[in-house]
Formats: sequence, structure tokens, C-alpha cells
Amino acid sequence: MENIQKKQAASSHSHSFMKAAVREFKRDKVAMVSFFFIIIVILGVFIGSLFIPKDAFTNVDIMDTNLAPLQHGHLLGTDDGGRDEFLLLVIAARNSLSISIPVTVVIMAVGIFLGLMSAYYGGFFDWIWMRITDYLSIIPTLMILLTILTIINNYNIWTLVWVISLFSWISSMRFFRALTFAERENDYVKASKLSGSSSLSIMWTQIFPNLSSQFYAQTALAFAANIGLETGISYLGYGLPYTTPSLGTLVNKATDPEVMTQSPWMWLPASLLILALSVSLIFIGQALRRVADQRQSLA
Amino acid sequence: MIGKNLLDAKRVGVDFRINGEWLTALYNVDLSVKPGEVLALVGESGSGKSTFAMAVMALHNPNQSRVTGSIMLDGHQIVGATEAEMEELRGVKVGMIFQDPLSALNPLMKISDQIQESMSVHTIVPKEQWHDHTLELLKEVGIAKPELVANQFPHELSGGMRQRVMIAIAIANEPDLLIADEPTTALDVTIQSQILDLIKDIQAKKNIGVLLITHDLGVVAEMADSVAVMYAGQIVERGTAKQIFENPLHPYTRSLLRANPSLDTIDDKLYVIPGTVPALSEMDHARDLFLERVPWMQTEAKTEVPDAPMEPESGHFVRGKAWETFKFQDGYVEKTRQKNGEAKLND
Amino acid sequence: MWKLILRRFLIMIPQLLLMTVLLFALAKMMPGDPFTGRFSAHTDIHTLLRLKREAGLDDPWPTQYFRWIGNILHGNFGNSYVLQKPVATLLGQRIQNTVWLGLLTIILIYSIGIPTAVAAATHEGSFRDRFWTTYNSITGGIPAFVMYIFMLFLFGFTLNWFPTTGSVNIDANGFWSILGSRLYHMILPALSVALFSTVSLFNTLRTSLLDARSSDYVRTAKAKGVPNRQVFWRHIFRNSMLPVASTIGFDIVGVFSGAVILETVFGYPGMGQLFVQSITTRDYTTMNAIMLFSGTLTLLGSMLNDIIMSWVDPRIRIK
Amino acid sequence: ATKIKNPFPVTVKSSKKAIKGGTLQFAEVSDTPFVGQWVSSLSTEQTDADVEQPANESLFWTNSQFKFKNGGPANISFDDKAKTATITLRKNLKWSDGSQVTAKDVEYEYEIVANSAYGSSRWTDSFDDIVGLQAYHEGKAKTISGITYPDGENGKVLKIQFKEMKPGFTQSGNGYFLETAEPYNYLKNVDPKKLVSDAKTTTKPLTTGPFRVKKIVPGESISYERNPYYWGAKPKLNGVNVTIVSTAKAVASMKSHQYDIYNGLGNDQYKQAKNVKGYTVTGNQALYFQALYFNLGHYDAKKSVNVTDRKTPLQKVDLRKAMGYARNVAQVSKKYDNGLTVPANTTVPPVFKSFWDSSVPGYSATQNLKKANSLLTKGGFKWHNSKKQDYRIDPSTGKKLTLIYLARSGATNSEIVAQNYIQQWKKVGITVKLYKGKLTDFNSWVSMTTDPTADQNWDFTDGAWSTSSEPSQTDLFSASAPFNFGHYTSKKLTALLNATNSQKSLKTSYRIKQFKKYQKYVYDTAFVIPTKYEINWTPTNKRIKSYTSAYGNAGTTTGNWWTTAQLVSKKPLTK
Amino acid sequence: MTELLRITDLKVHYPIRTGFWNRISDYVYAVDGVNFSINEGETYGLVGESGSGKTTIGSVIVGLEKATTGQVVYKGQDVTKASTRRKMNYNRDVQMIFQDSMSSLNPRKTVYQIIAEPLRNFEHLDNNARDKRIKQLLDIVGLPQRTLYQYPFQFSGGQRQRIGIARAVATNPKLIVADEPVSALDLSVQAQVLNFMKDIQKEFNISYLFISHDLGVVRHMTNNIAIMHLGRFVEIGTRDDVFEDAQHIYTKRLLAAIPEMDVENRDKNKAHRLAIEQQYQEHHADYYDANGRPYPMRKLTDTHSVAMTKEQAQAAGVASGTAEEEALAKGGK
Ligand SMILES: Nc1ncnc2c1ncn2[C@@H]1O[C@H](COP(=O)(O)OP(=O)(O)OP(=O)(O)O)[C@@H](O)[C@H]1O
Ligand SMILES: Nc1ncnc2c1ncn2[C@@H]1O[C@H](COP(=O)(O)OP(=O)(O)OP(=O)(O)O)[C@@H](O)[C@H]1O
Ligand SMILES: [Mg+2]
Ligand SMILES: [Mg+2]
Repeated sequence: MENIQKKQAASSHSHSFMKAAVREFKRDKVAMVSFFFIIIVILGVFIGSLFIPKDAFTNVDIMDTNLAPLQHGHLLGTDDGGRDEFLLLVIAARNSLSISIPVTVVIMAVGIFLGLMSAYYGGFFDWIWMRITDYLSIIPTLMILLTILTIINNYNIWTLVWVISLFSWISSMRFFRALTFAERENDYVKASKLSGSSSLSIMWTQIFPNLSSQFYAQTALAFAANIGLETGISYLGYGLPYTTPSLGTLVNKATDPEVMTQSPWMWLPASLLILALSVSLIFIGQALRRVADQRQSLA
Repeated sequence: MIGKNLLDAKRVGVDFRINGEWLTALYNVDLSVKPGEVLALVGESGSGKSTFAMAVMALHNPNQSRVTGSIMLDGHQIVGATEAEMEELRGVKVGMIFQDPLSALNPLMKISDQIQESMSVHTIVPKEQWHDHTLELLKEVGIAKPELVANQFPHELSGGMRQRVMIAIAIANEPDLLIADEPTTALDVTIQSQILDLIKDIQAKKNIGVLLITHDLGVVAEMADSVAVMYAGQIVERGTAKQIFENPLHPYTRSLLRANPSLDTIDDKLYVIPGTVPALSEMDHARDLFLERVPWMQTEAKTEVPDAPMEPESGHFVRGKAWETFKFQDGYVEKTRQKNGEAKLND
Repeated sequence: MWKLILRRFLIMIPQLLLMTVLLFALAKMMPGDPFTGRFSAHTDIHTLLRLKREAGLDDPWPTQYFRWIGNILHGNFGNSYVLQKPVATLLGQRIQNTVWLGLLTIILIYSIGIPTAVAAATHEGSFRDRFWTTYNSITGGIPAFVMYIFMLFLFGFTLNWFPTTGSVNIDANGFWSILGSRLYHMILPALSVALFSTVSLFNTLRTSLLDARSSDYVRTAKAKGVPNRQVFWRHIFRNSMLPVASTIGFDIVGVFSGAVILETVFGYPGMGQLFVQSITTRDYTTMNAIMLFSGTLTLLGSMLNDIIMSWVDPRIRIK
Repeated sequence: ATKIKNPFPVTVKSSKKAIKGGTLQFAEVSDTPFVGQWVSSLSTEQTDADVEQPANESLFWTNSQFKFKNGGPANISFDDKAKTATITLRKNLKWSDGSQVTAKDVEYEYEIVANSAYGSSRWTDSFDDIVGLQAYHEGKAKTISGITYPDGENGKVLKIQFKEMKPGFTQSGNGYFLETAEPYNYLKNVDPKKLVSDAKTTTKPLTTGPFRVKKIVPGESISYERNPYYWGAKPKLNGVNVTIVSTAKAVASMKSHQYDIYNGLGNDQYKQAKNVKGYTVTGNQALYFQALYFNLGHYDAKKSVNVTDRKTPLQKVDLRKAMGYARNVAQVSKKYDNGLTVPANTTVPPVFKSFWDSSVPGYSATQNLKKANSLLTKGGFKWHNSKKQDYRIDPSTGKKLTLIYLARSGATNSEIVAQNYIQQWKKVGITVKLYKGKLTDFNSWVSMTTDPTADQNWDFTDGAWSTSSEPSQTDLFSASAPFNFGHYTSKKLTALLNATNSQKSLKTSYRIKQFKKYQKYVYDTAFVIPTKYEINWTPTNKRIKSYTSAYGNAGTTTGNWWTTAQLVSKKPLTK
Repeated sequence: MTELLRITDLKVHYPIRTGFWNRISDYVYAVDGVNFSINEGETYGLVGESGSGKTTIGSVIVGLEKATTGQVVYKGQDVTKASTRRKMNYNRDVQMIFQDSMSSLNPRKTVYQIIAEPLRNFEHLDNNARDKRIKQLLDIVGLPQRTLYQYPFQFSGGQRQRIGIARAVATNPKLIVADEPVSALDLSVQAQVLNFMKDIQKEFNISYLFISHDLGVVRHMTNNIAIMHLGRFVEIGTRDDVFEDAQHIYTKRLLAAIPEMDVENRDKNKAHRLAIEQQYQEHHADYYDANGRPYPMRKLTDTHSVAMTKEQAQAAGVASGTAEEEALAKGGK
């Protein structure tokens, strides 16, 4: 019974958020298109890649290299290894998303968890965490990432996820810490304490719902940023191996001005996909933020 | 106190565009302030008091709002005046102080700069005198160490001091009219009384008109020469302070006075006005909106609302006719009314 | 004030020390060493080993670490084993290049971001506003290097408007000609960053302009009779620049950390490019010096922020 | 017999009339800046040597086969009986500040190499052949007893006393003596430890070549002007600008006609570079070979000796040969190297016309899967499922035959090429996996191949060498060579290598015979499988009146191309 | 009347931390030694200027702030320790109403969820019983049942304040700390809320600690009043003691500053106010010690204590011994 009650309560909250979001997205056609685009890309890429055998994108076909789109049945042409660009794009997108999605999840989860705890408990706990983040934030992140990636000899998607996450949670923690600090000032927190709720329950059932819309918006932005970071690392040559292509490795081909002009099919689709993903996520983030603002303004 | 009106507002209306729809926030407001007079504008939150003040200053955003009617300020028409004309009038003819003296002062500017800016945009005080005049002003508003304060920033001053500085800024160019929008709501009672006394002193000394906006009836009683009571964007009653407090006519005024805790009510329940203020979008200003909260009265008085206020006493105006028949539901009769004889007016 | 700066400096020391430990450990964990790059069939491996030993790379880690730290404390950043120069000399040139580029970039970012934010905020809801807001959200979302490559290709090679390599033309002589040549070399990279990095400045400034516009003190100023122009510049703009000023330190740091990719793409001989090279050649001394420099810069940046803030915002006074 | 063709002209000429003076724009294609070290014994970078070309001149001239010849800044003569070499400097050989180049200056270079205070990495055991140099190197002697000045330190003659005359002496780059000099008087007051970073050796050098440094932007570019003290023909150009251009930008900058000469372009860029209007590609065979090294043993660091003792199916010669036959080197060369590499048959580059044995067939000329299969079957590597021909079994373990390939990253297509070979080997049933699933970067690769304590869990790798202009291969494959990555040794191999350096080999015809024997042996045992040779190519703008990529001091009338270089227009030509 | 809660020598000092190591450099003496007690069913008024420490006292009583020293004795137990409070389900009996009704209601929770929270934690009701109780509470505060699943922003200020009250009374508390419950409300709404508070007080015999700076409201609501200044009490007494017979200069000043709804006599009032103000300026030193803090309390009558020196007390005509001494003696029993 108790559980049902809670579920009801929870669903009625998310229900209203969903409603506001639906309203907002209906009003904002750009955000709506972005939303469906993201969904289609994610589903398409993950489901599609299930049907692509590994050979299709690892095997080199020396006869069919550098084909322009639509030649020899290659929709988007082939690369310098004769690999089909379309298949590559699907796999690359899957790999890039397989990195940026978990990274986003990790840093948002760590960020909200530490941010909430740190701001809520304050005092020594907060002080320690702030000193840690202070310390970590003076470290030149990209440089250290590159250094670490040269040390790790044999890495896969998961290693990359952990390494990128290692430093990226700081800003999300600070963000949520600041929000929680502001939220904590509200008297409803005191009221909950007086109503006998435990600290944990106050944090997660009282404060967190008020951060949730910022949380969604921030997640969209972080996701976009992580796609950028992953591709940037791959661009510098510290990404995944050849057999695990990512959007960054595809874009990387444009560093060769010759490829850039003569074989745009090798890098342009990937660049456009990155751009479209990033921009869509930004539009979604903005819409979600407006959903949050709307509630505040209604209040 | 007889003379030409300093401020003469006739049938002033203000509409706001909210979500693409024009909604009326102020309707047919008639008000006037004479030199040397303190007019108190009272009413509940959201009744339109600030909206009126901003209309006098012509500070409403022209894209989001429109002002109709006529507002004459010392012979200048404000409705429809250009921005340049208004810049000439603001600070010179009319000065204004606001409720929250912290946010109303620029946090990044020294006090002296903020006062002098007032002088610098007009030609009334010659440049050589700015410095001395600033110190003089600060002294005038009761700041003990003007030299020190002049060089400080707003956040370094207490609430009362800030409000004094606000007053100094407002009177820097010796305006004829001072608008004070809830000048003491954010202050402690002791500070409040000091600031009110200060405003009163300055008003008397310079013989200026004051439009004092407040929702505190006590403040009104202490300060005002005349009073205008506002409800839902309309002036429901106006008259001298004495008339309003001793012989309130409009049902709203009477209800408000009754709801105020006083010595008489000490162990009783307070009077509660039934119902709530309608939302802006639900207001039909052609009617007397307060009467919707008096369900026990007959209907004729409610529907028939003449456009012009009635003047049952000289200088005492009241909107509509409902006052003639209004009785509290519980039959309560105010002491003053018992004393003055209710019948006299009701007949 | 000076006392505070001093104290902040003292606080920096443990943070930097901790950082040196991390950097040192990472460097040591990297495969290879600065001498692997010199390897060829005609160098005697024993000579290489001797040189390595002489460079102290065979000593126990703690010895190496403390020697390194000791030297740094004496202002000696060691020698680059790969480029065979004192790191200080090497970095000196590179940092200069990066600093100039960074400065130009920041100036460009500000001179694009501020006017557009002002235009957008003063015409809220207009086409101009929507245009610049959209421009910023799109440019802010594109991974930078994609745009760098594009800019380089278009303006550097196809249109041939800008030099595509180096930091100065070797034929430039005399102060003005050299300065001109340096500027000419920096414009394309700086512009490529600036055109696509205004988003945070734009958003911050636009929001705070809008906030300031409806603030009480602006109403006060208007009530004084202050003309609109003056209200805008003295009250709205000045106050809105506060949050912008509060990020200057971090902006500077951001520009420097962006140098890694930027300089790699444009082949601009700055710190970032040197870093990528030093990491591939395992030039520890150079690599660590650069990271240490960046870390110090971050600290100085946040200190600069505090100082700027306490300078422009009288509410923040350092005790 | 194997034929190696150079697809490019060695020399190109323009019929247009030359302009007077002019500045030549030289692009050095490189992703790292030049160090700018002018003391040759302290410099290790090829980039440095390239960018310093206009101002540097070697003491001795050579012919196109790298044999010393007279007529250059100095002459060298050998006395086999007395075991001496005599170096005679030209009377008018001067440093670029006008001071004389002296015998001491030549000797000073030896001091820099041998005195560890200077930190040179050039010292090798070969120098032990000069009398007293080892003692000096070890600090036991204050001077080098084997080097003497018949005309005094400031004279122009230097005599070197050797312990033993070597067959390689007559070839430039033999590593037994040095071929450059340094301005002793100019540098003598610099603290040896600081010499490497002193302005006198980095930004304000003294040189002897036709041009001298006017200005240096460190790491980026150098501008040269005529050296008025040059001993030879007066250069025709007013100056030369050398600029570092990154690999990624080189072709694009060619297309916008920014430089006259592009030195150091990668083979993967040829396809784009070859058709750029206004440029002609010149080229020559490179001193380079690449080979497949099988990891057959380990290096005993204590004894400084290689031991062939690794347990691996690769100990079977049939498997090694099959690995060679299964590769499609020619296809890869054509596709990815654009014909700029050619399948190699031996480990001696064919530039050494007389030493290279064209009769050895090699394994890389054509892919031969049939032969590979039959060799494997012969070696006992049976198919796991002979019908399906899925993979082969290692008879010694009975398990799937799997080899680990330590492939190097670096070029843009390294990964593609590696994957391609892996696919080819799969065709003959050899399962090959990349070491840790990916390519290994250069630094890790060096650590793994040279450090005996590193992980040795790999079976084969690619090794490539830019060889010296002396053909000896002792440094590469001898039992004591630390760079013998395959650690293969045998009595026969040692004997063959020794023979090429023996006193008998002072006679060139004997030496050639020994070299051919050695190459045959490499082919038979297949302990390394030569993969490819390379062709150097240089696009040059058509505004250069004449250009040559000939080796040595051949190809021009004056013996130094930089003095004859001329331009036919003010700007690089666009057609 | 029985005593419900007694505060003895309560001090709350907030440390001011500075520097990197976050060291304590000074203290804010928010509450600096106060004693008083609240009886069952009575309303105790707490008045004073902004920052004088009113909220802090309230917070300590409900357990939101820690007392630096001193005791809060409820039903004979010292409840300054969090563990004690938890053991006895203290907040079931002692609740709070906040000034800002908007911020005290979680914008993401429905009325139902808000009122259910204390019930869930303190009362072990089954769902039906709880639903019933919530509906009953809604009736008590006069909100229609349909509002049960609405969100706070859908209510007016007065309604929101009533939701806050419903939450506070949900567990039938004995004492409610009301921190400026009507300061943010308009006159007409204020009347509603005040009436309502009085109603439920009668019905459930609740005690209030009523914090306000509006003396009119305080006079309307309270039996006993404490006037606070600079973290200390300057005067305690019954309503009549304070309003009719103010002894402390600060109390007098406060009273004089209240604007009176008496148009006729406003000039007289002003003159009186100015006279008191002058008196305050002149005699300030007599009422505050060397550190500028009020003196300890002295008993004038059984109900009336004032912070003054012995001499002043004697001049005022009464008694010996400070209130503190007495309080301590009582506590010792
Ligand atoms: N710029 C505006 N745009 C839209 N609506 C507005 C604007 N300014 C005021 N209103 C609305 O007009 C009505 C009157 O507001 P106003 O601020 O004048 O009230 P007030 O009497 O001053 O109240 P308070 O005592 O709270 O200051 C309110 O309903 C308010 O929401
Ligand atoms: N958490 C805290 N840390 C430091 N100082 C505090 C804290 N809370 C309150 N104070 C200080 O304690 C003093 C008393 O504050 P308190 O809120 O109790 O006053 P108050 O009488 O309720 O004032 P108001 O009428 O403005 O609500 C003030 O000076 C305040 O600044
Ligand atoms: Mg208002
Ligand atoms: Mg308070």
C-alpha cells in the first residue's frame, strides 16, 4: 500500500513535468524535431549496428578504396581502406554514443550525488569535497587525459568512459552543489525536517525533484559536450583503435586537406551528424530549461 | 492648502499585454495632489498602486503596456509625452523613492555619485555646487556623517540609511512632487517612524506634494492629508484623512478598517472580508468589483455603477451607490459611525 | 589586498606540489622515455643508456622527483632531452606565442560577444535577438576542431588570405613589420576560436542585461531623469558586465587549454602544439613544465577573478 | 632477376631564362619543429640536417655511390700500410665569419663526440679503431693520440692513425671517422655542458657552405644569405628561406604555390601531390628498407649477445617463408604507397648498385598463396578442418596456430595495411592478432623491441631502417647487435657478416662477393623477410632553373647544387 | 496553567569562519542568554527589531538550530540533544509555521503529499485513516477537498499559509512556533489567518510562540510578550505589563514608533515619539552595559521583568535578584 502511494505521488509529479514538457515541445517545433531526431539516431544506430557484422567495418577491401557515394552500391562511398562509409558511420555513431552516454550518466550521477550531499551536509564534508574539486580543477584536463591515454596501453570503450569521466564530474558537481545550496535555503526543507523526515529522504524526495528539470537540461548539455570531447580526443589521435571507429576518427580524416576537398564523403557525414546531434541536444536542453523556468514563473 | 493641482490625473487607465492579451490593471483613476499636500494611496497588494505611480513617471514599457486618460504634472501632459520631455520632468518636477532601498540603489556606484548623477542630468544645480549640495542633502535627510557616507557604497549602509539616501536622491533637484512607493515596508517600526517623520518634515519645509503609497492604515493615519483607497485597479473612495478614517463610506474601506487588529478587537475574532480579489483577467471594471465580495447585498446597487464618483460630503468621493445601503452581514456598526450617527448619511 | 594575494599564493603552493606528484607519476608511467626517440641503427645503445643515466633517468623515482622539484624551486625547469634546450628557453618562446594568440582571441571573443549580446538584449524578442541567440547555440555546440579545420582550409588554402604555418614571417624586419606579421599569423586561428566561442559570454551578458534592465536601480536612475543612453551605459551595461568580468580569469584559462587542439590544427608554434609533440616524444621535462604552467595559470586565473571582482564590485571586499 | 625502377627523373631543367638573384623557398615537411643544432655531432635529427643544407657542407665530396672523391673542401687519402688517413683542407676554406678552417677544427669534432661532457649521442664502438680515441673517451687521456697535425693545429693537414684499416673506409658514412669540422676558436670558451644550448651553436652558427644564416625563428624557419667567404663558386641566388610545414598542410600549400621545394613528403601524399600544377617531381632511390622481423630469441644484456631460443612455431623456416609469400606487398605498395615503394628482395637497398644482389627472388614481389599453403602443410601445420580451410593447427601444441603481430602506428594508413596483411595471412590459415588488439606507437615499440625486460609476448614485427651510406649490416643483424630485434644468430651468419668487413674485403670485388653470399643466406633462412624499398621524391617548382636529387656531389657542375640553383621567375610558377 | 516549555540561559553563537582553513575568527551573538517559559494553551509573543534573534530562538525550540549553551526543557526533558528529540518524537508535539508560505511548501509536492509527510513519519496510521485525517485537516483549515492534489503555486498567499498550518497541526502538536506567520500577507488575509490560528488554539489547546514585529498583531494575539534586542530580552510581561507599563527604554521606543490610527492626534503622537526618541538617545547608556548589550533581567512584578540595573529596578520600586537567578533556582529543583 505504502508503495503504491509513493508511486502515485511520484508519477503525479513526473506526470506534471511530462505534461509541461510535452506542452513546451509542442510549442517549440525545433525542439520537437530535435527530440525525434535524437531518438531516431539512437535507436537506428544501436539497432542497426546489431545487423552489421564486424567484418564489414574491419575488413580492408583494397580494390574498392576511395569510392565516391553511390558507386559499387556504397551509399556514402568508401574510405581509404575500402570500407563502406555508411556502415562505418553507423558503427562510429554507436561507438561515440556508447562512450558519451555512459560518460554523461556517470558524471551526472556522480555530480548530483556529491553535489547534493556536499551542499546539504555542508561543513567539513563540503569543505573536503571543495578542496578536492579545487585541486582537480587546476589540472589541465585535456592534457592529463592525453597523458593518461598514452599510459593505458590497451583500452576499450569502457576505459575511455572512465578516463573521461574522471575529471568531468567536477563541473556538474559544482553546478548541483550551487543549486542545492540555493534550494536548501527554502523553508520547505526545514518543514520536512520538522515533519520527521530523514536527511536522505529530504535530499532525494524533497530537494531532488526541484532540481530535476535543471538536471534534465544539464544532462542534455553534458551529453552534447561529451560527444564533442570524445571526438576531440579521437581527433588528436588518442581515441579508440581502428577497429572501433568513432565519429571523431571519421572527422579526423578532414585534417588531410586533400581528403577534405576531394573526398568529402569520408568526413562530412560524420561532421554533420556530430553537429546535428550537438545542436539538437542544445535545443532540447533549452526547451527543458524553459520547462523548468515556466514552473518557476508559475510559482 | 488651496491652490492649483500639482498632479492632476483624470480617467487614467493602464493596460498590460500579458501573453498577447491586453488586460486592464488600472481603470478610470482620478486623483490630484496639491502643493504641500500628502495624498496616501492605499490598497491591497496587486490593486494597482505602483502601476499608477509608474504611469505618473511614464516608466511603463511602451511595448508591453498602454496608458490612457490624462496626467497633468504642473501643467505638463505626461500621457503621450516623448521620452525627451519626460527626462526633463523626472527628477525636476517629480522625484520618486522605492520600497526596497537596497535594490533601488546601484550597488556599484558611490553614494555621492548616485546623488550627483541626479544633479548632473539637469541644469538646476551648477556643477561647482554638486559636492556641497550632496553633503547638504545628506545632512538634510538626517545622516550624521555626510562626508563619510558620501564615499560609501550602498551595501555598507543600514536599511534606514539607504532609504535616507534614496530620499536625498529624489529631492536633489527640489521636485514639486515626491512619490513614495511603500517607502517603509522593508524597515523596522522604529526606523519606519523616523523615515516617515523625515518625509513629513521635508514635505512641510519645502511645501511639496507627496504621493504616499502604502497598505498600512496606521501609516496613512499618521501621514496623509487626503487618502485614496484603491481596489482592483479602481479608486473606490477618496477624501481627507479625517473623512476616510472617521466616516468611511465605501464597503471596501469599511471592511478594511474593520479587519485591522485594534484595541477593541483584542480578544475577539478579527473581521474577515469574504471572498478573494479577482484575477486581472477576470476583472470587469465597469462594475464595482468589490461588491462581488458582498453577496448579502441586493443586486441593484451592484449593477448600477455610475461612471463618475459620488460626492456625499464636500471633497469626499465614493464610487457607486452601494455605500448607501451597505451593512455588515453581522450587523456590526463601527464606533465612529455610532458616534456620528449612521442615519445621517444613510438617509 | 596585498596580504590576501600573498595568502592566495601560499595556498597555491600545496596545490601545485600535489599536482607535481601527479604529473611526475604520470610521466614515469608512460611507455618509453625521451631517449627512445633518438634511437637509430647508428647510435650506440650503450651511449644512449649512458646519456639516460647521466640525465638521471635511472635513479630511483623519489630521487628523480625531489631533484626535479628542487630544480623547479630554484627556477630551473630542466632541459628538454629531445629538443636539447633548457625548458625555460623553449617554453619562453612558445608561451609568448600562445599568450599573444590567447590575448587576441579573448579580445576578439569580447568584441564579437559583447556587441551581439547588447544588440540581442536591447531588442529582446526581435529577429536580431533570435538570430544571435540561435547563432550562439549552434556555434557553441559544434566541436571546435571541426570548425578550425574548415576555417583553415577555406581562408588559409582556398582563398589564400592568411598564412597557414608558423608565427611570423622570416622576412619581416623591424618592430612594426614583425608585429604586423605576428598579428597576421594569429588572426585566422584567433578568429576561428572567437567566432565559435562566444556562447557563454553571450548568454551571460544577455541574461544579465535583461535582468539589469528591469532592476530597481535602473528604475531609480530613470526616475532621476537620466537619459536612456546614460541609463544604459552607466547602469545597465556596467552592472551587467559584472558576471562577465567574474569569468575573465576562467576565460583566459579556457583559451589556454583550448590551445592544444587549436595550435595542432593551425600548426601554430605555441605551448599547445609543443605539448602534443612533447607527449609523443616523451619529453617529460617539457610536458610537465607545460602542465605545471597551465595549472599555475588556472590558479592565477581564479585569483585574477577574485581580484577583478573585488576591484569592480564594491560589495566584494577582500578582508 | 629483380628490377628496381626509379619512376622519376633525378634531374629536371627549365628552358626559361633565369632571373638575377632571387630567394628560393624551401619547405621542410615535418610535424616537429627543427631543433636548430648546428654542431653536427650534437644533432640527431634528420630535420636539422635538411634545414641546414644551404649552409652546411661536408668536408669530402663523394660520387653517386657514396665513395669519397677529391675536389671538395677537403681531400682524404688512405695509407693501408701505415694505417693512416690524411685529411688536407683547402687553403681558402673559411668559416662564414672569414676565419680559416684549421686542422684543429676537424679534430675538435672528435673531441665533441668522444668527450662525454658534451653529451653527444654519436659515440659508438667503431671509433675505437682510431688510436687513442677510446682512451680519450674514457677520460684516460687528455688528448687524442691518434690524431696529429703535420702542419700544426692551425695548419690545413690532419693525420689519423687507425688500429686497423676497414673495407668501409672509402665509403662516406662509414662511422669510423667524421666528415665535418667545428669552429674551435669560436666555441672553445663555451662550457661543454652548455654547448648544446648556446646561441653559438643554435642561432648564430659559423658554417662553411655557400649560404650562411641571416636569421632564425626558432623551430619554424631560417633565412639564409650568401656566404661571402665560401671557397667555391659564388651562389647565384640572393638567399634561401627554409620553413617547416606540417604534413597535413604540405599538399594544400603546394596547391597555393607557397614553396619551391617540398622535402620530406610522405608516400601517402604522393597521389595528391603528383598532379599539382607548377611542380615536377624528382626522385631517387632511398637508403631504406623495411622488413618483417620474427621474434626468435632474446637479447642477453649482460653478455651483449643475442640468443635464438624463443619457443615459437616461427622457429620453423617453412612458416616464416609462408608468412612472406602470403603477403600482398606489391598490391599494398601500389595502392597505399602509390608505387613509391617497391617490394624488396634483400636487406641491402639497391642504391648500392654493386653490393645489392638482384638475383635473389625474395618473398614480396608477388603474393603466392599456393606456395605459402604448401610450405605450411610441409611444415606440419594442418588445417583444423581441411574442407572448410578455416585455420591451421600448430603441431607442437595441437592448438590453433595464432601469432601476435607487433604492428607500428604512425602513417595514416598503418592500420589499414596491418589489417590487410592480417586478412592475407588468414587466407592461408594463419591467425594473426595485433598486440593488445591495436597498433603500438613508436615509443612503446622501441621500448618493447630494445628493452630485454619488456613484454616479449609478440611473434613478429616490422622494422625499417634508413641505412647509412656504407652498406655494412653488422649493426643490424650481428649476434651482438642490440637492434637485432629477431635475435636470430647462427655461426654462418656471423661468418658472413664478418667477411664483409674483413681485411680481405678491402678489395672491393671480394667484398661484393661476400655481400651477395650474405643476401642469399638471408633469403634462405628467412629470419627476416625484406618487405620493401623506398623511393625518395621531391616536388620542385618549375621556376627552379635546374634541380637534382642525385646523391653525393654528382649532378651539378660545381659539386654543390646550392651554388648553381637559379630561378626563372619572381614567384613560384602556378603552371 | 501548567508550564509546557522552559528555556534556560539559551545562547546561540554563530561562528564566523574565514580563510582557506575555514577557521573561526569571531562569533555572531545571535541569542545571548535568554530565559522564559511557555504555558499550555497560551500564546507567547516575541517582538524585536530585525536581527535581534527571534527566529533563532524559534529554531532552537523546534530543533532546527543547535543551542550553544542553555537548556530547552519540554515535559521535564532537556531536548537540546537531537537524539533525545528523536527518541521522544519531539516534533510531533512541537511544530513551526513559517513566514514565507511559498518557500515553506515544496513546489513539487501536492497538498496531499505535504500534509501527509508528518503523518507518515510520526503517526502510524493505515492509509485509510491517513486519508481521512488529511481530509479532516483540510476541513479544519477551510480548504475544499478538490484542492488535495493541487500544487502550492495554485493557491493564494492566505491559502498557502493555511496549508502550512494544516501541516503543522497534523500531528496534534502541543506547541507551534509561528515565525511572522502573517507579515507577508495583506490585511484582509492576515485577519483570516490570525482568526484561524486562534480557532485551532482553542479547539486543540495549542500553545504558540508567536514571533512578529507588528505590535498590533502581537497585542491581538498574545498573553505574554517578550521584547528582544541585540540577542537578549529587554522586557518580559503580560500584554498589559508591556503595552501599558513599559519600563525599558527600548520597549518604550518600540511602542512609540507604532503608527496609530488616530488622525486627530497625530501631531501629539509625533511629539510623543520624538520625546521618547530623544530620551532613548540620552539614556541609552543607562540601559545597556559597557559592551552595548542589555543588562540582565530583573523582576518587577510576578509577571513583569525588565533588563535594568539594580538601581533602576529599585527606582522602579521593586524586588531583588535577577530573573536568571530565579530561573536557575527553579531549574535546580
Ligand atoms: N509590467 C507589468 N506587466 C503585466 N502586469 C503587471 C505589470 N505590472 C503590474 N502588473 C499587474 O498589475 C496589477 C497591479 O500591480 P501593482 O504592482 O500596481 O500593484 P500594487 O498595488 O503596487 O501592489 P503591491 O502592494 O504588491 O506593490 C497586478 O495584478 C500586477 O500583476
Ligand atoms: N546560520 C547563521 N549563521 C550566522 N549568523 C546567523 C545565522 N542565522 C542567523 N544569524 C544571525 O543571527 C542574528 C539573529 O538572526 P535572527 O534571524 O534570529 O533574527 P530575527 O530577529 O528573526 O530577525 P528578522 O526579524 O529579520 O527575521 C542576525 O544577526 C543574523 O544575521
Ligand atoms: Mg507596489
Ligand atoms: Mg526572523
